[in-house]
Amino acid sequence: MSTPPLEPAVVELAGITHRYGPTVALSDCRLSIAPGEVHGLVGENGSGKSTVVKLLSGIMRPTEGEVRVGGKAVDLRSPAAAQRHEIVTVFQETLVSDECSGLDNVFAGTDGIFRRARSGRAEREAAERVVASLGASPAILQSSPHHLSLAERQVLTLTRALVRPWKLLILDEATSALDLSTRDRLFAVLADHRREGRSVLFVSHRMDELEILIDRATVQRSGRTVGTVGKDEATPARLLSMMSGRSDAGEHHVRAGARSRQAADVVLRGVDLSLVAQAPAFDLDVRRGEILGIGGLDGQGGSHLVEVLAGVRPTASGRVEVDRDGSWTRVTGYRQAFRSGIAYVPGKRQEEGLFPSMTVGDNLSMATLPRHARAGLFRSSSVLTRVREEMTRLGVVPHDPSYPITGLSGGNAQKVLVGRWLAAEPDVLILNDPLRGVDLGTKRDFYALLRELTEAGTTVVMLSTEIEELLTCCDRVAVCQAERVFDVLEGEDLTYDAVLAAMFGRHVSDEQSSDEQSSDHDTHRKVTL
Amino acid sequence: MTAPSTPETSRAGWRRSALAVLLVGFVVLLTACGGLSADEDGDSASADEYTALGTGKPATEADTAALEDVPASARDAYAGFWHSTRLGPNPYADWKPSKAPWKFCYSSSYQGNTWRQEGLTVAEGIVDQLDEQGLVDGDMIVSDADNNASLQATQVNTMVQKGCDVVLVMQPPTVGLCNAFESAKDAGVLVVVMQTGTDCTNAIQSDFGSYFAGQTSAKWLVEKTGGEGTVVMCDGIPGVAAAEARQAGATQVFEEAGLTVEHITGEWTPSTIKSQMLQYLTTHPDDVAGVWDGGVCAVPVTEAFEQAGRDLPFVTGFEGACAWLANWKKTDKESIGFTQGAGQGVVEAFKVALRMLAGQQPELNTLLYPLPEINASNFDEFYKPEMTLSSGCNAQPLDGESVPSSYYDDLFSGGDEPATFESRLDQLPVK
Amino acid sequence: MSTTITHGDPSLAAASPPPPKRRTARASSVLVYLSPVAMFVVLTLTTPGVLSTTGVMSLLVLASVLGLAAVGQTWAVMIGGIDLSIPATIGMANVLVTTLYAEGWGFPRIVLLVVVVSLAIGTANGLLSSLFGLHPLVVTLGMASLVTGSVLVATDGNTGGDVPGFITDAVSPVGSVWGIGVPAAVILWLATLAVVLLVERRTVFGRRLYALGSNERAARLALVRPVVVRVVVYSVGALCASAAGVLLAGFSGGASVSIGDPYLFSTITAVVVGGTSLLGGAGTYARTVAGVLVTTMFTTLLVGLEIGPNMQQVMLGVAILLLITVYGRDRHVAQRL
Amino acid sequence: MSATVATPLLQTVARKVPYFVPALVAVAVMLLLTASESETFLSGGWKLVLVYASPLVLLAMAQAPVVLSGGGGLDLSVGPTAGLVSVVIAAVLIPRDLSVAWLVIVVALLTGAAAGAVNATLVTLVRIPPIIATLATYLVFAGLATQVLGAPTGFLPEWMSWFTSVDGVLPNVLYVILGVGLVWLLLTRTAYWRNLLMVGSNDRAAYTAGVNVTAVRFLAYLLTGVMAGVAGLVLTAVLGGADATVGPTYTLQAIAAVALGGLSLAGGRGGLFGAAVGAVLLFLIQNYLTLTEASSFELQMAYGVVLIVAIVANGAWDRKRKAR
Repeated sequence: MSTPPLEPAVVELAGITHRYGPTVALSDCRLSIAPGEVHGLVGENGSGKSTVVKLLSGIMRPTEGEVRVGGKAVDLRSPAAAQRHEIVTVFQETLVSDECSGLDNVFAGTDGIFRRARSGRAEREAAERVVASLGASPAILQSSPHHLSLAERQVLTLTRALVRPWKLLILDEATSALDLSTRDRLFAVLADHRREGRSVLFVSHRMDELEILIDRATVQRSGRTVGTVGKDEATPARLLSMMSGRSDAGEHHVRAGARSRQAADVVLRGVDLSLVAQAPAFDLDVRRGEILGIGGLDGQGGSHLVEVLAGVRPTASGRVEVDRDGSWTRVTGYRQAFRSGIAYVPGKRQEEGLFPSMTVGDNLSMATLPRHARAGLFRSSSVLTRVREEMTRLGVVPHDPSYPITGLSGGNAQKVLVGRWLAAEPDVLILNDPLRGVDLGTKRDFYALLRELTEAGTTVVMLSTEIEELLTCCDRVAVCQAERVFDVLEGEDLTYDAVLAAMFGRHVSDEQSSDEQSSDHDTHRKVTL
Repeated sequence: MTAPSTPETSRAGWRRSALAVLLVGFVVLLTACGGLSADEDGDSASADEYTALGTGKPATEADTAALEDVPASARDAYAGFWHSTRLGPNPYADWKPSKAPWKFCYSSSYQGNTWRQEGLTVAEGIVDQLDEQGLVDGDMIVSDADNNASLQATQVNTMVQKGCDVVLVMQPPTVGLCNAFESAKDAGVLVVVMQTGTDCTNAIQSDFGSYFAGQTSAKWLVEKTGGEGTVVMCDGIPGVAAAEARQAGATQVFEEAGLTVEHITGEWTPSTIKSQMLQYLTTHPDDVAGVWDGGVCAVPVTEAFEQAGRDLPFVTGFEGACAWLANWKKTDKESIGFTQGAGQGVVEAFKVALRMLAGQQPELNTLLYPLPEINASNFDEFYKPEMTLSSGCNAQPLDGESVPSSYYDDLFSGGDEPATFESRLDQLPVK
Repeated sequence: MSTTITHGDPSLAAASPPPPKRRTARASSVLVYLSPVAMFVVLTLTTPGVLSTTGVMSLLVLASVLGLAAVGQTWAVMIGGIDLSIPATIGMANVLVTTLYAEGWGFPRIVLLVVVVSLAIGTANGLLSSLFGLHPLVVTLGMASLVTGSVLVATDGNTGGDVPGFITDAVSPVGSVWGIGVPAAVILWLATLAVVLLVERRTVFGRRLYALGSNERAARLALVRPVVVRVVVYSVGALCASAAGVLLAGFSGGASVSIGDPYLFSTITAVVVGGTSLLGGAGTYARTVAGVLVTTMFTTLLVGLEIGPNMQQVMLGVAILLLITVYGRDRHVAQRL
Repeated sequence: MSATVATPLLQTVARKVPYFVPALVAVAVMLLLTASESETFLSGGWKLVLVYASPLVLLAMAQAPVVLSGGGGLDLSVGPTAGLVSVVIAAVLIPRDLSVAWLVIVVALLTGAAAGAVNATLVTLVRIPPIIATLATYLVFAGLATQVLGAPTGFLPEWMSWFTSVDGVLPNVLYVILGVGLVWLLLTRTAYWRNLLMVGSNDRAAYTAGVNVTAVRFLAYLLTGVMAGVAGLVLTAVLGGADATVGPTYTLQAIAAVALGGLSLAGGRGGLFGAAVGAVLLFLIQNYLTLTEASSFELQMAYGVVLIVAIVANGAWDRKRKAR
């Protein structure tokens, strides 16, 4: 299926494998980028895209295999090294130093320790040219980034890449922080560069962008390279099916054991909710005993929504209310939410969840310890029994509370984290993408577990960026897009295509609506600037 | 467009240079350590009329010569002066004292303990008396530098600006204030340094004969121990001239007597002294013939011996603290010591200052005096029942002062009769 | 119900070995707890005199004072902070006890006052170091001079006074409690050790202490209140430091605001030698105790070998560097991306 | 954001105004107070004050680069380094009659650089947390200094008195301080300044941009060492001799001065000027309390209070500034 490039590749990944300890992030990855092409790199979350990017931008070195630039193997031991080989990268995270002017942020790293590569004027002119071509105001080069909008910050990092000499530009979800006009100007700029034989590796979730831009696309799935397809083949449907690994992506999809609940017995609700400043407001009901899936691409508001529901994040406007035996109590913060029976399982395990220096038992019992304590002194026996109970229920391996949490696989660590909150026996359990980068066995356990919980009357709200997951275990799915719930799907309408389409701001039903949406999508993007 | 020196190459570059600098650095550090052995060889740097400061070093010709010139009546007190001070002519030779009333100022390097407070109290008492005689202009300005040399220097300067005629400086650091003293002298202000030697030759120093005192107590210990066995010297703060001087005196005596000498570093701090002594005793099971006190040691050392369950050897005292007397009474073990309260020191400093204000010329820049001795014969006169093991006070000279005013007659010449005052040391609280 | 669950592939977890961090931790902890023994052997071999009841007891008395002073430093480090106000607190307690006792205050009253002041110091440290993420280094530094200054102002620098006899006995190596031939200071230390370890291992607070040091964001989400933990940590530290200060009064027979100064670096050293990483979240007071014993015997050894205080300092510095190279290295930037 | 609405004025001020201005204002106030206390202050008195403040000023400036370099950057060993330098001068060079100006200066700078290089290696290459690394070197340097120079000594070559002379229009030490400042100014004209700030405020951003983070930090510690060397030289001159026990007492003051000067201990914000201003402020406060004949006990209290208040204020000020 892959069409080999005619000229020798600008950059080539040959049989790259990369491991973090036990977990394999990338195995036998093959990717070759021809001069003057825009090469798409697509795949669901955790498919190894970001690993590829890190390898090419010199942040990591591969465990096996080699990176070739212009045909010869190179060692990209640092971002500086990558730039020496004229590979520049713009990341999704807008990496700027707030204490330096925009201009300094753009040119830092181009010069030696002391020697400046260019005069201040030369820098300003070069930078202003690029900034102007991206349609942003040159003022952003002078002011301190503290006060710039997300989009303006991203313009800085784009400029940083474009002012450097480059053969390959890597855009790692870089457009997700841009407003539409800037994005389009960027695409125009890239078009010119292509004519000069420069190439772009374009990593994006946004099908519309891919369609506009790419010549070829390489698809990654769970760490493996599925293949590379030419522009003609690279239709959304094709790519999606390659990403999901199913040929029937277009086909109507029904989930086993689906039950649509008529009972509008609402336990948690958001009223006139808007997640970030100026984002459109919406309402959302969570029904008692259901599993509500929250879908959407990274950075489209999904995680903001769950955080807001759990009281971890303040609402920009509107309110979240929980049903406390008949009366609506407003959720003001996560401590109060916890007292009202809402438990929140944070998303980023490492940053927000685990205590790396502590044991499995400690990690699991942290939130509920007081319940086993008299006068601050807990009865370790009763804590341990509870911990073991949860560990059995969740099937944590190894079944040893005194095991260091850092010794566990991602999946088991995640089980422990969930166990911490299950131990609190909440009415509503809110999970922030609990299954990201988790092995299949664990996933299966989870689906069953969640069912069990709902049987027992617990309500579950679960964020997932993997459509499969949402389909497999949710009663309803609210898809977030542009910082608001774009659509809530259930029953018949809850299909792979529907979810996928909604993620990209479309309704499967009518194609035209895509334009409407993208237009109001734009308006929203504009306001944030 | 990529420049010749990319970050990459420059990295290799800085690695190399970093290593180079590292090497050079270590070389320099090593030379520094080299100085360890080498700073013995003589200081030819000072060719002026003042002797060199030779802390912990043997006497030079210049030193012995200078000692010859000291009036015989005072020579004892000047023994081994080079350990703590520099001897030479009166730096204020062409200084014309102003007419009374005078403004007195008191610059202390630290006031945070009882000993220092006694000094200040006495000084204030004296100034009040002189005030009654109409010799004082305004209140005494007092400053305290909290052991910060440069701050004390500015404080001295401030006093000069505020029109002090006499600045009494309590235990300044050995170096660090000379510049301040110089500018004071230029401004016609008399600077008298009390209770410590100094490296500055532009101030008048009033101090007791540390070396001599060290010798005296050491001699007593040799006699008591019968000149054999091991004596432990409880040293003060390393590098502080006052401490080194008495230690030099004692060492000289012990070596002569052929005793084995071992050291602990007490740093004039009871808790340190006691832990050091305990650690010494635990590591040295064999008998100790005696302990020589370089300051503050007597009581904690005695406690250490008692608490380590060892029989108490002869332990000298030094500064004659009330606690030491109480300890002597309690253990009934004979000892020897001196009265060395800050008050006494201040009294002597005032005597010197007043003589110079009266136009008298000191023969030397440094005026040393012997300390009254406390021994078995006069113990009962010094001991008072109020004294306890934790008293902070000091024993005071029986006749109210370390030496009679006449002591200075040989050390000064010319001028008129100085103003007089009562030391009133006996009126200090005993607690 | 768990019967319905198909367990996650066990090979996965089994295949994943404990991470190196853990392994070194295990190895190091063995070393740490063996080192005092080894040190003692060395000490007895070089200076046989140590092998006597009083010999050991005097070592323990010295250790107990440092040990008490180091409680606060240990906990501060365990939550990723540091406490420079310990020496000042020691001086405060030391001076208050002696001066007030001389003024005829009853001992209980004095203790009450010291406790109150200590709590105030600890609370201030805790609150301030939670504010705008201020650096505990500067906060505690400021507190230190504030405390020392206040004490001097209050006493006019006349820091002398009386020491209650029983305190003097408490720190005497030949002292004994209830007929047991162990000085009260050592008993007090052991009691503190017991309580501190109990808190670390068996209390909700203890767990939260580790959680805060291990991962503040996660701790917040796990319902830990960082401010509360910090306040308690620094308060407990201040209390123990005060206890050390009181003992020092008996030990030195006198009083001085600066009596605590040596304990600034010696407490940090004890913590570091014990192998508690300054990165926070790990370690325990038990390790510090090992560190305290080692350093105490180390200095005793140097006194025995008549090595001067200067070279002692140098050797300590080098020792710290070697130990940290093993325990507490930072991550490279690339690992944080 | 609510802050923006509440006090837009204060915030705009906080944004516009350079970091060191609050400290500068405080200094101005202290100058007025001092002048009102001592009439001779403005007419020359200030020169001497500056001379005696200069070691602290230089050490605070020395502290700045490492603090700027971020990552918990801090050098506890600046004091002992300065002490070591003065000891090397007094105990190694002078006894050997190696007291030629250029040699002494070169050796002073080299010794400082060596000390700095040791810290740099420990922090950037071995990656020991700065506080511990420099605490250890604090002990080592201080120990070495006292070992090498037991008793204080006062013999100095004549030329060294140049540093303390106040006969000129300006006190000579000011030229030294300005000299260091000038060198730094030149440095800020090179790429290093931007590298340092990038690394200090966000080392991840700097690294991905291609800045050699390790090298930049290494140099920061080296610079600190060199400046500590200069401070050591001046310290020796101001003391009119060498005293191994004096140097270390400056360390904590220097850190306090840096905090007072408005530098963020988190790194990336500040500069040498602020550090110097902070040091001057610190010394003026002490000096003023002396003038008012407050006891050093009150001085210590005030010192503690000022320090805490200042850093809290800086913290709040900074938060305002950052608020979007």
